[in-house]
Amino acid sequence: MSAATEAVAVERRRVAHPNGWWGIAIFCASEAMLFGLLLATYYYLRFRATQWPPPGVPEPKVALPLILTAVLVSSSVPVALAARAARAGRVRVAQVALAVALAAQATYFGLQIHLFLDDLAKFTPQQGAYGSAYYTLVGAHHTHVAVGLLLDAWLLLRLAGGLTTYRVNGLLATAFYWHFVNALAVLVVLTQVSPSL
Amino acid sequence: MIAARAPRRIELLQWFGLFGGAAAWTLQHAALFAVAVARCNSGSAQWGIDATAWKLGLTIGAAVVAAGAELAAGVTWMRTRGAAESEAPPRGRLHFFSLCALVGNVLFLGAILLDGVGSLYWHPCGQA
Amino acid sequence: MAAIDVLPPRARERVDRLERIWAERPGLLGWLTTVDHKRIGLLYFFTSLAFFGAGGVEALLMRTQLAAPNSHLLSPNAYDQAMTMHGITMIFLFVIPMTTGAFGNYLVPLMIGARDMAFPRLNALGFWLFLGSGLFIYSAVFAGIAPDAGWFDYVPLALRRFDPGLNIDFYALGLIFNGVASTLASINFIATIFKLRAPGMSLNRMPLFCFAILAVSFSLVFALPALTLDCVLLELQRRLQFHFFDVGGGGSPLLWQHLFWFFGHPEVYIIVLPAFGIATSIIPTFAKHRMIAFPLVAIAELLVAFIGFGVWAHHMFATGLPLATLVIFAAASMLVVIPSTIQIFAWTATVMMGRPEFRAPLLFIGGFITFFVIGGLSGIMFAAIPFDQATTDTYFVVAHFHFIIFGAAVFPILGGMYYWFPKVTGRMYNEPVAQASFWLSFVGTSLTFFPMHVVGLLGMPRRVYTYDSGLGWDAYNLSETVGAFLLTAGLLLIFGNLVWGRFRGAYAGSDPFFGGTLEWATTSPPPPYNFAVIPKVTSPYPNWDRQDRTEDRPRLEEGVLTLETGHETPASTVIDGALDEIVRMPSESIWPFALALFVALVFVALLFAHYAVAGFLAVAALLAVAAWNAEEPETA
Amino acid sequence: MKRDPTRPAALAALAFCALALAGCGGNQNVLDPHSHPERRIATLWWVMFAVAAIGFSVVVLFLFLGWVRRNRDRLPFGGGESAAVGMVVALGIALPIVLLVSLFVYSDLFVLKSVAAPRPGSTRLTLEVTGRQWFWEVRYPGTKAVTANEIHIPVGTRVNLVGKTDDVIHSFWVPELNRKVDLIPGQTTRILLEADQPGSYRGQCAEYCGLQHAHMAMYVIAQPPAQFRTWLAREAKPARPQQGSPSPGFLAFNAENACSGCHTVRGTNAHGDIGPDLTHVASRLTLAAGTIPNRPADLLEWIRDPQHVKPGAKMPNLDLTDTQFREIATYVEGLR
Repeated sequence: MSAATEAVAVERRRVAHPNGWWGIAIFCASEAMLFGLLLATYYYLRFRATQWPPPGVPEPKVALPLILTAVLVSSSVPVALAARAARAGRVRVAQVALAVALAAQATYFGLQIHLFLDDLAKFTPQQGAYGSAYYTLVGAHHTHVAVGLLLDAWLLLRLAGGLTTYRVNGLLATAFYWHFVNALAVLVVLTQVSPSL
Repeated sequence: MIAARAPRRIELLQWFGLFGGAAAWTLQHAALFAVAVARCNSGSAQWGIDATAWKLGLTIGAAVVAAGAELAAGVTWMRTRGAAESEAPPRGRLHFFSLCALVGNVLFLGAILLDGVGSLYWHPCGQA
Repeated sequence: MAAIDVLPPRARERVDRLERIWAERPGLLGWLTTVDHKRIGLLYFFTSLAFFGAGGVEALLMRTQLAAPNSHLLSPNAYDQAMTMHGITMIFLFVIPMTTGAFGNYLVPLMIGARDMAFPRLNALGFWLFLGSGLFIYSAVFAGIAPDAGWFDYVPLALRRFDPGLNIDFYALGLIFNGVASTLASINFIATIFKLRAPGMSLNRMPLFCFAILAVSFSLVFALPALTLDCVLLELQRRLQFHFFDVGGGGSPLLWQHLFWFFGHPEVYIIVLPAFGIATSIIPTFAKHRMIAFPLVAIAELLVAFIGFGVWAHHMFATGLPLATLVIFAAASMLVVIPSTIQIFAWTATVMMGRPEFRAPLLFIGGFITFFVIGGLSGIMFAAIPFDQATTDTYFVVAHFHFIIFGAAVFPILGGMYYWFPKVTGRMYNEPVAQASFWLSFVGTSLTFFPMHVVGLLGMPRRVYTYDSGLGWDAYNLSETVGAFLLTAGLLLIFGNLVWGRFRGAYAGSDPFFGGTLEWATTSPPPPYNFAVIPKVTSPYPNWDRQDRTEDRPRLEEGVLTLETGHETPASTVIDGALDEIVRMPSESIWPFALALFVALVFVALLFAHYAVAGFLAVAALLAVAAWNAEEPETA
Repeated sequence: MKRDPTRPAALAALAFCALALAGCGGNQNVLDPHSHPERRIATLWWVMFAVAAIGFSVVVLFLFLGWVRRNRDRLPFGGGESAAVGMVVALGIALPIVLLVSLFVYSDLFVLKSVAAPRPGSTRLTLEVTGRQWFWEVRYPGTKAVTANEIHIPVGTRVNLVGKTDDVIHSFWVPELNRKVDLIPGQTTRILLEADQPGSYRGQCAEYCGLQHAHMAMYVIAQPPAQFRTWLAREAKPARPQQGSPSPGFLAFNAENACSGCHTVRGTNAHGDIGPDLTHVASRLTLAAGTIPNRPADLLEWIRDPQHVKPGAKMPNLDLTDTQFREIATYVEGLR
C-alpha cells in the first residue's frame, strides 16, 4: 500500500498523540519556561526602575504591534486546517492552507523586523536595562517566528513529494509549535506595550 | 486493543486530586514572591500594593483548592477501595494515583499554610 | 545467547530476521552513525567516566593544596580554575550524562520493553552535542584560561571588568551548549517513557527507575532554560555591553543569582533523583521483596523534583533579601524534605521485610542511605534561616552537599555499575573484591567529607585557596586530604574489578540476580532489538511474573508482537499503556554527528566573536537538519 | 631614630596587639558565641543536632536490623506488609511534618528575630564597612576616623553595621558575634554587631571574591567604652605632622607613582583611594587584611614584595632601592 494511504490508515487507527507531537509539546514546555523567565526578568528590572522607560527613551508604540499580533494569531486557523487536511490525506488542501499561513506569518515577520530596526535607530540596548530587556524579549520572540517560517517552508517542500506518516507527524508538530508561538506572542506584545498603557 | 474507559467524573476527580494541590501551591508561591519583589523595589513600590491583602487572599484561595484536591483524592480512593495498586487500568491506576494525591496534597497544603503564615508574620520589606 | 540457540525453527526464523533488520554497521563508522540506545549509552558511559577522572584530579589537586596551611602547590588563580572546573565537570559532564545519558539510555527502553528510544537519531545527537560541549569547556583548561569565578559564577566578579579574559565566555557558551544536549536528551526520555511502554504497562505498573528518570527529565526540561537564559544575558552583557547585572545601567547583581539558583536547586535533585531510581531497582532485587509503599515512593520521586523548583532563594539567605521573601523559601525547603523521608523509610522497610542479600550492589545502597541521611539532615538545617546565615559559604555546606552529590548520588551509580555489569557485558565481577572496594570507598568518603562539618563550624569559609595555621583547622584538613586519596584508591579498585570482570569474569547468564524488571528478561548483553517478542506486562515487576514470562516463548513462535517484518516498535497510550500503533524506527545515520559538529563550530566561532562565521556555520547546521529530515523511516 | 614622644601609647598598642594575637588561636568558632544573637544560633544548632542524631541512629538501626534478621519476612518489631506501609506513613510523613513545622516556627519566626538586621537608628552606634578587593574599609560616621581590617566597638553595645561594597560581592562575617551578611553592589545591607565581653574576634570574607578571597580577614575588637572613645579620638586625628625637614621615607612615600598614588595619609598630600587609609596603620594588629602580623620585619617584606606575600593583591611591586624600601617602612612604622 502507498505511503499516503498508509499514513491515512495510521491516523485513523491512532487514539493517542504520535511521538513527534509529544516531542514538540515537551520542547515547547521548555520554551514556555524560557519565556516565562524572560518576562520575569523584564518585570524584575522594571520593578527596580523609578522611570520605565527611562527619560530620553520613547514610550513603545501600541497600535501597530497589537494589530500585527492579531494577524499572527489568526494564522493559527490555516495552520490547524493544514494539519486536519493532512490527517485526512488531502495533501492539496494542506499545502494551500500552509501556504496561506506562511504568507501571513512572513508578512508579520517582515513588518516586525522593520519596527525592530526602527526602534534601534531611536534607542539602543546599551543605553540601559530597559533597552536590554526590551530588545532581548522582542528579539527572542522574533527568533521563534523565524524558526517557524523555516519549518513551514520545509514542510511545503516535502509535501510537494506527497504524504507519508513521517510528514503528517511533522505537520502536526509544526502546527503545535505555531499555536504555542502565537500564544506567547500575545504575552510578549502585552509586556512590550505595557509601559504605554 | 483499547483500554476499558472509566466514567468521566471519577477520571476528572483523580486528575484534579493529583494536580490540584500542586497547581495551587505553585501559583501561590510564585505570586507571593512576585508581590514581595513588587512591594519592596523602588520602582514598583510607588504602585501602593497592599501586600497583606494579597498574601491573605492568595493563601486562603490556594488552601481551599488544595483541600478540595485532597477531598477529590479521598473520594477517588474510596470509589476504588480494594483495588490492588498494580491492578489493570483504569481501576488500578485510579487507585494508585488517588494514593499519590492523598500524600501530595497534604504536603502542598502544609507548604501553602507555612508560606502564608511566614510571609504575613514578617514585615514585608524588613531586611534579613 | 544460549537461550536463542535452542529455539524451534519458526521462532528461529523470526529471530534471524530481527537480527538482519536491526544489525548496524560495524567498526568506527558504526559508532559514529549508531542510533542504538545501548551503544549510545556506552558512549555516554565512557565519555562521562573520562570527565569523572578529570574532575577527580582537580579535586585531588585542591585537597593536596589544602592538606597543610599556607601551602604553595597551586597559585591562587590555578586553585580558582581547579575549583570552578571541578564543580562544572562533576555536575554537567559527569553526573548528569552518567545517570541520564548512560544508565537512563541503556536501561529505560529495556525496562519498559521497547526496542529503542522514541527518537533514536535525536538520542545520538544528544550524545555528540554533550561530547562537543565537554571538549569545548575542557579546551579552556588546556589553554590555561578555564572558568575561574566558581561554578555559580556570581556577577559582578564574572563581568568583563573583573574577569576580562575568555574564561567566563567559555563558561557561559559551554553551559548553553551543554544545556541544549541535556534538553534534547530529556525530551527524548519523556516521550519514550510516555509512548513506548510495552502494552499493559500502565503508569501504575511502571518501574520506579522510570519514574525517577521521568522526574529528572521534567526537572531538566524546566530548569535548564533558567541557566541558558542567565548565560545568554551574561554574554550579551560581556560581549555587547547590554545591562542586566550592573547597577550603573539599571541592572541587578541579584538577578543573576535568582536565575542561577532557579536552575541550580532543581539541579541538586536532578543529580540525586537517578540515584533514587537505582536504589529502588537494587533494593527489591536483593531484598527479594517488592518495594514497600510503591505508589508513595513513585509520587515522592516526582514530588521532590516538583517542590525543588520552589526553594531556590534558600541559596540567597545571606543576601539581605526581605525576611518576608526568605521565609516562604524556608517553608518550601522544609516541606521538600518529606518526599525523601518517605523514600528512606520505604527503602529501609523493604530491606527489613525482605530477606536481604548484602552483595556489593546492596552494600553500596546501604552506604547511599547512610550518606543520604547525613546530608539530608544537615540539609534541613539550612531551612533554618539563622543557621543558614551562620554557616552558608563555609565548609559545613561543602560537607553537606558532598554527602548528597557524592555520597548519595555517586554511590548508587557505583552500585549500579556492579548491578548492571553482568547485563551489559554478560560476565560477572569479582564479589569479594567488590565488597572490599565498597568498604574502602565508604571509609574514604566519610573521612573526606565528615570533618568538613567540623571545620566549617570552626569558621573555615569555602573557596579559599589556603588558610592560616592557628585557627584549629589544620588536623581536619589533613584528614580530609588523606580520605580523598583513600577514596581514590577505592574508586580505582572498583574500575579495576570491572575491567577484570569484562575479560576474565565468569559468564553471567541473562538474569544472575533474579531482578524484577524487564531488562533481566532478555539476554546479556541484550540483542540490538532488545526483545525478540515484546514482553507481556501485568505488574511493576514483570520479570517476577513467571506465568507471563513462560508465555513469551509461544508468543515468539506465533509471532505475537514480534514485529520482525520491519524496523519497528509498538507505541502505547500515554496513561494506561494500551497498544496504539506500530512505529517505524529510523535506522543509523551520520547526520546527528555532522549536525553536532557544525553546532560545536558555531560555538567556537561565537567564542572568538567571529559572528559572520558563526552565521555561515549555522546555515550549514540547518542544511544538516534538512538532510537528516529527508531520510524518512518509511522510505528508508 | 629620634625619640618617639608617644611611646606609652605605642606600648599600650603593642601590649593590646600581643593580647589580640594570642587570642587569634581558633577564635572563629560558630559554636563559641560571644553575643546574644550568636548564642541563639548556637542553641538552634545544638537542638537540631540532637534531633538529627536520633533520626540518623534510627535509620542506621533499621538497616542493621535488616542485616542481622535477614531471614524473617516480618518487621523486627512484628507486623507484615501493612504494618510496613504504616511505618512509612508514620515515620516518613506524619512525624517529619510535625518536626519540620516546629523547626520552622522556632527558627524562622523566633530565633530569626534576634539575628535580623537592626532598624536604622535603633542602635547607639552605627558604623560603615566597605568590602574591597581585598580588604575592609571601616568608617565611623560623624567622625573623620577611617581605618581598615580592624573594627573597634564598645563592649556590650548594640552596633548597627552598614555594609557596602566597592567592587564585587563580599560577605561580612564574624562567626562568634553574629551570622553573616553579603555586601552587594548598589545597595547597603545591615547587620547587628555586639560583643558581651572584651576581646578580639576574627572575621573573614565569606563570599568568593576573587584571587585573594582567602586573605580578606578582619578583627572586631570589643573594648570598654572609655578605651573605645580614646581609640576613636586618636583614629579621627590626622597623622602627626613631620618635625623639621620631611624624612626621606616621607618623600619616597609621596614620590611619583609610589605609595601615595593609592594610599591616603590624612594630614599629608597622600590622597590615593585604591588601598587602605594608612593614617594610623602602625597601630593595627595585622597587615594586608590579616595576611601577616604588623611587625617591622613583615612590614618591610610586604612593602618590598607584596606580590609574593599576597599574590594578585592590588599593591604592585615597586621598582625602588633597598634603602628606599627601608625608609618607607620606617615612615609607615611612625604612622601611629
